[in-house]
Amino acid sequence: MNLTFSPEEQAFRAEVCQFLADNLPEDIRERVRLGRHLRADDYLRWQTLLSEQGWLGANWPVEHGGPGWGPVQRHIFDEECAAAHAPTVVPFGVNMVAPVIMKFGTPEQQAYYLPRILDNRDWWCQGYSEPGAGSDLASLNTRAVRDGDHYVVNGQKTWTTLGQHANMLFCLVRTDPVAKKQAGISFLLIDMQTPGITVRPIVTLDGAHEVNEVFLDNVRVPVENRVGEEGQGWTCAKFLLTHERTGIAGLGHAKQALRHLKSLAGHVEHRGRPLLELPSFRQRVVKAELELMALEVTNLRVIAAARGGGAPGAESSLLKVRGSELRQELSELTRRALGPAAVAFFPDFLYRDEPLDAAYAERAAASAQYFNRRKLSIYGGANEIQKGIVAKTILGM
Amino acid sequence: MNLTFSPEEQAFRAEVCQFLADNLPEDIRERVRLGRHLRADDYLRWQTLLSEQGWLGANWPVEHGGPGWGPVQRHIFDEECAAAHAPTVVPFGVNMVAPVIMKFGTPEQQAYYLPRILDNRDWWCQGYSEPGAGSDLASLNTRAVRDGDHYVVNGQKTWTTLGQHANMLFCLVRTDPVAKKQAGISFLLIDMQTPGITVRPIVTLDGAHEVNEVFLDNVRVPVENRVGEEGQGWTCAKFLLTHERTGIAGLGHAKQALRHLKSLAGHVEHRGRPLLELPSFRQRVVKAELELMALEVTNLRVIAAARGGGAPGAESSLLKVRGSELRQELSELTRRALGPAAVAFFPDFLYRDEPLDAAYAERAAASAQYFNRRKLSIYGGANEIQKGIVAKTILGM
Amino acid sequence: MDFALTDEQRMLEETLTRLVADRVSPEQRRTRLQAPSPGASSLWQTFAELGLLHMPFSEEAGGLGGDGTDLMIILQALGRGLVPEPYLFGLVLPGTLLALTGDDAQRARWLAPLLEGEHQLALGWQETAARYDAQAMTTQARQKEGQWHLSGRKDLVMNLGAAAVTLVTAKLESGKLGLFLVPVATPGVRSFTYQTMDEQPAGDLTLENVTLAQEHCLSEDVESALDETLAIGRAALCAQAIGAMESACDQTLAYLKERKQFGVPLATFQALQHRMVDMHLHLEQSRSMAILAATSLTLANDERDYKVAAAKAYCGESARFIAEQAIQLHGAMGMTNECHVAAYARHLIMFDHYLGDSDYHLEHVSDRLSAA
Amino acid sequence: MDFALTDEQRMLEETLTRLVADRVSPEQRRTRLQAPSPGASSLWQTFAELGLLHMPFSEEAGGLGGDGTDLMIILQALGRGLVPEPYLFGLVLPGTLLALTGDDAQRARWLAPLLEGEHQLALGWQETAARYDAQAMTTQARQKEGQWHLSGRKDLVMNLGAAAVTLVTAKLESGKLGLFLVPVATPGVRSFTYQTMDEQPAGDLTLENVTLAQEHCLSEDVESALDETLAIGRAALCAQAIGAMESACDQTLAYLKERKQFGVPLATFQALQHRMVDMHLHLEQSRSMAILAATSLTLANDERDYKVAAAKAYCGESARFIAEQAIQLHGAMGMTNECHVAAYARHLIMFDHYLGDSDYHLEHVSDRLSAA
Repeated sequence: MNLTFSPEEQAFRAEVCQFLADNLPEDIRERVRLGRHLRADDYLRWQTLLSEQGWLGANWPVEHGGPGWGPVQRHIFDEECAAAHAPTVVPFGVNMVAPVIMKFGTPEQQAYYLPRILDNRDWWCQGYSEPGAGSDLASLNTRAVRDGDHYVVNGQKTWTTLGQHANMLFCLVRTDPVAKKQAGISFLLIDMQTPGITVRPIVTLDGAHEVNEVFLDNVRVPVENRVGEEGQGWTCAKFLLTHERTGIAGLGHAKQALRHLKSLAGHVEHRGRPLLELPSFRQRVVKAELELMALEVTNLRVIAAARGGGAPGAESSLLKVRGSELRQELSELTRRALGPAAVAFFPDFLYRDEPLDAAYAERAAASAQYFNRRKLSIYGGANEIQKGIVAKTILGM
Repeated sequence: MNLTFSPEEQAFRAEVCQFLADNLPEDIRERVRLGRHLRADDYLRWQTLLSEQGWLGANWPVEHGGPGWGPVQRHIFDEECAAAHAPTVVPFGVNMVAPVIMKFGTPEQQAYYLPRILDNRDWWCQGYSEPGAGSDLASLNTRAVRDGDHYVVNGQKTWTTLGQHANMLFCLVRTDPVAKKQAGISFLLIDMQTPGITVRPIVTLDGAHEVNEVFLDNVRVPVENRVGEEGQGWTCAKFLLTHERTGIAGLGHAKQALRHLKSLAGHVEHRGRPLLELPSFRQRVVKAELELMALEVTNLRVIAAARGGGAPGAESSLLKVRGSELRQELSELTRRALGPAAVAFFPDFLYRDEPLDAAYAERAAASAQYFNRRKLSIYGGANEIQKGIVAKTILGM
Repeated sequence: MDFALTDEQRMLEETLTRLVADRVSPEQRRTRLQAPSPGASSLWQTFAELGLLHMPFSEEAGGLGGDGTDLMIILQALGRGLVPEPYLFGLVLPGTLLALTGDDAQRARWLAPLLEGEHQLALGWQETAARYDAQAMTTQARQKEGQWHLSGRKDLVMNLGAAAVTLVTAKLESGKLGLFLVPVATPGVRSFTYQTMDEQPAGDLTLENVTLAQEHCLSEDVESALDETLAIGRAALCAQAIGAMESACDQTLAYLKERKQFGVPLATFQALQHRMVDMHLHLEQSRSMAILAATSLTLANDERDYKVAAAKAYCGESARFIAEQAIQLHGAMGMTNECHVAAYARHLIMFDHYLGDSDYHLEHVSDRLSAA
Repeated sequence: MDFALTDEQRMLEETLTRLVADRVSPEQRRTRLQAPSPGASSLWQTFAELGLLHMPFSEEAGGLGGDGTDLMIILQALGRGLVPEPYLFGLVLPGTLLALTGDDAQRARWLAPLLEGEHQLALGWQETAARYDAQAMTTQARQKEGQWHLSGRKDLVMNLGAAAVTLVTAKLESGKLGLFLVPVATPGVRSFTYQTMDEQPAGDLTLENVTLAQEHCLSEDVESALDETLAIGRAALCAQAIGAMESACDQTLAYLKERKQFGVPLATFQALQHRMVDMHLHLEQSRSMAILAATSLTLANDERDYKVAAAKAYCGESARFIAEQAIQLHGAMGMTNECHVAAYARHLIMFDHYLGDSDYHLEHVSDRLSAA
């Protein structure tokens, strides 16, 4: 066994660093560093640069325009992007609907949608969750009734991240109301301009508008926008949820957060000494450091298995649980490190374009991010659900 | 509100301290202090002294020979006994079967058994648990079949603490095999000399012989030894289990354990300084200190409610859960404080009468006690069961 | 040993509970926060009418002489409803310190109207660089020709925008800490106000060679009075947090009973039951610590400060546990502002940042850990 | 980056797993512990025949040159079966230190027979008063007229009773740490042997002006070699603990599936499922740390020691969690000696006390915490 990266992998890391240094726009980097929300245009500028470099479809196969990276390279790429304060690529197109279209879509769908994703012409959002069907996707209620060569869709989706910027929605709908729970579901691609679609913001407890409700009222969707067969939606959904989850631990983000925390606690003072020397605080930082070390090796183990062709199964639940706990703990320590200053809240600076004095700006995001990170143990299958998966599939309970 | 003890209560505390200083035999105090098992005779000597003082039936009413103490006095008494390294009174007679006999027994049973308990003529043990019926008492299998003026008892009891010294056994038996689970149970008092009773030791993971299995093979028990009506055993059992649980947090023991820990960690050295100054260790001691402060006030709250005549209900589950967790944590810290010395194990000193050099003797018990304390979260209704009780009875879940 | 409330205290609790229920429903609270009116609210006027503004002050200072238990009852009720009134930061803290340090004239000018609800105050005791240490101030006050000159800054001054005058601590040439009354409109004073993460008004105060007349000096050695004031404030904050924890637990329990997943109520899932029980255990243990703090205010200073620090540290950690679990058990709903529990979670998390966090107070306890 | 085992390593793992299953069933283990035979066991002879005793030593020292991964495979298998043979304390630790410090004659006399299974050794590096610090020794060695004179004591010397010779550290007049070979029968040497809480042989060694010939001195500055030896030992201990954690988890899971309460298997209770998952998560994260330690043995000393300390601290805490939960989930059964899991729990708890506990190693990491 050997845990060091090969010379090729190290060269790749250097290449990524160089690209980031040369290309990431300074204003975007600064917004990410300060924890401010990105504007739609910020995402587009960055994703266009990645697209031009051929790196946007990081996990796409070469034949569809991907760079042909393996999991180790994707891991390195994610890590360096987080370290450089690059924006996270909006995943709904490139990482979520694209693999589904590649796997289940018709050649026409592939030829039409995939290039539009890769050059950022379409901004996708997801219609999975519904009110009343949180981690229990199979009980969804949005109905699609066939009417000639269209489906007429009625229902409501929720937790639609960045839906306010999207022009395309992929959507699970019930096409057969009598079939057993998971059998009657189909997977539709919906143009957000279609009449009958309303997007309503949800403000989260950190004061942010990141997610939305999407109401569908007699929305007519061409039958050719269905991916896979009618009733095969659950297969698509499961594929999407289990596909490519080696990055689920959020390791790059955790590493960056720990670096930031150590730097912050190294110069914030407590009784004339760096806070990092206060034993009770230092102890928690050390524990986080150890947890990160362990999580990184675990992540590499899962990646190594994936590189060998094995799809990471329930192990990704492990990464999800421990990764989210670690990132939440880091957000907690960062907030605490700021002491009394953490209570001030500047939503207009964080979420809109208002300026703020530098001294305030540097610490403005900590508490909001602490609250925002609560979502990590809830979305994508709450940690309680993940534990149920491990109990069932790994432990056979 | 006011959390200080009244002058009367303080005077009572002084009286208890004086009694302990004057009467607790030094050799017994030393055995308790070093964590050695007491011999049967040690228990008897101490309980005889208490009996002569009129303090053995601490929670007995005056008419049966008790001192007429309220819950605050019992709390003070327990605390000072633990601080003085007095043995814990063997509870099965005086605190368990006696209240049942007082409540459900005939005048004849009361007249015969209660004095024998109060002057230590009888040593009682309990026959509640059975193999296969841990926290689920209602599923017990020991059968008692009526034969004239006797019951013939067959079955097996387990976890019978100090049963090796006992001459009397109180026992739940199934007298009606067809009645619903809890309905067919009766409560019998059994002389351990009766033919057909075999006591087999169980050695626990700390190497100790504290509990036993009791086999009952055609044991003939006079019908007059039944407490309460036939089939009323479950009522007796429930009464016994919920009676007088204000001491369940083991606060006196926890206080003594924390004192011992602080003293130990104050003179054990780590890199030339007291271990108590090692931040990671000190932090845990401080947390234990806080938990103990909180638990003490919670315990006083429950006692105050009991003093007002209210019986502590599910609140005692709270005391049980947090009290056992705290005592386990203290046993863990004590073991850790000893460092490498904690691995040495001297069962012949701890459990039998072999001597040991003082330097070894002082630290001999720590690891064994750590393992022994694991039982605190298991017996008397495992902590998981306690949480279920709170969920059901307090939270209505 | 006595945990019972007096008849008056029971009445106080009932009155307040009813008042909060009537006047601070989640909707009323939201409306009030979205359109803050200048000046005292009608609820504050009701507080004044009920004598609540007199309660926490000694009779000698014109108050009703309420003790730690009275204060606990009030703050707990306010915490339960997350009442958006600056009872603690605009009344109790600055008022107590003013009562402890002011002379008759100063009390008449500033304290009496406070108790009548005619104005509110603020206390500037913090500077960001000092974290939670009330002594390590860099704001300076120098006496020259019968006047005081102050320079420096005070951060996180709660209720700053609504205060007629702010009590400000500053280092004197003697090395001691002095206390000054700084009216809003004094030349050289700038204030930058904002809301806190838990929707309370606050602000930072910059003092550039601010000149104050002699009668604006409340004390030239305020350490002991400030310690006493902060101890009272910390005990009161713990009580407020207990109220908020109760509500967060209640709301979470109600949600678990109502909300179904996989066809059955969430409350039937054992793992969630046990989590809910853990929240309850944290609440009850914290309640004990809040009682300990409230009943320790009359003890000798060292013992008072030890127990109050222990309580604040303990409640700070419990508050976080309960807040995080309340969000988690509400699932995605708990992440939304629409869900009332979100506001409680924000307060319970921010609670730890007010008047010293659990690290700060644990250090206090740790430094004084007794051998026995 | 490569987590795959070589073909040889896979074979080693299979061989050992089969051997442990055949020869160290719970009953066989109990029998062996109840009647310890003097001299090497037949299992130890088998180890010798399989080359296992040669594996962890360099080819230059007469060994097979196994690396950290080989050592991990062996110790993990031994840990899984809780094999009562002193592979680590009687072979790896003293043998490695002997190989690093001994000259040809010393190796020929003491190391070669060790590798052949002809005798065993012990390493006395600890003194109770020094806790886990290998440097702060009070045992003294003084050179006089061509001979060495040792006085002091060594505590918790694992495998003391079975060792032909014990390697003992002592402070020299130079202030450096020296290393000496102390045969059992040397005048002035007294040993007091006992069993550890997890059923391993150990003892304390008292040295009263023990006179040793020059050739009994292995090193007059052993610090670096001792650090390397302890790093190897700690990585090996972690691997052994991983094996024991695996078994404890397996046994607990099997128990939950088999045992019924209220008419259904315990494994159907959600709270217990989640606890079992937590045990599994601890195990997998600890496995990662044990791998990290095993693959760090060839790194520069500082990095090696940092990662090994991190792994030992992490595994120590996980081992405790798993041991405690294994007992708890077994209910009262887990409290009894008859239940096999009790022996695993004892080892997993005592594991933390061997070669430095988690506090000790956390301090090492904490002192060296990097800024980035």
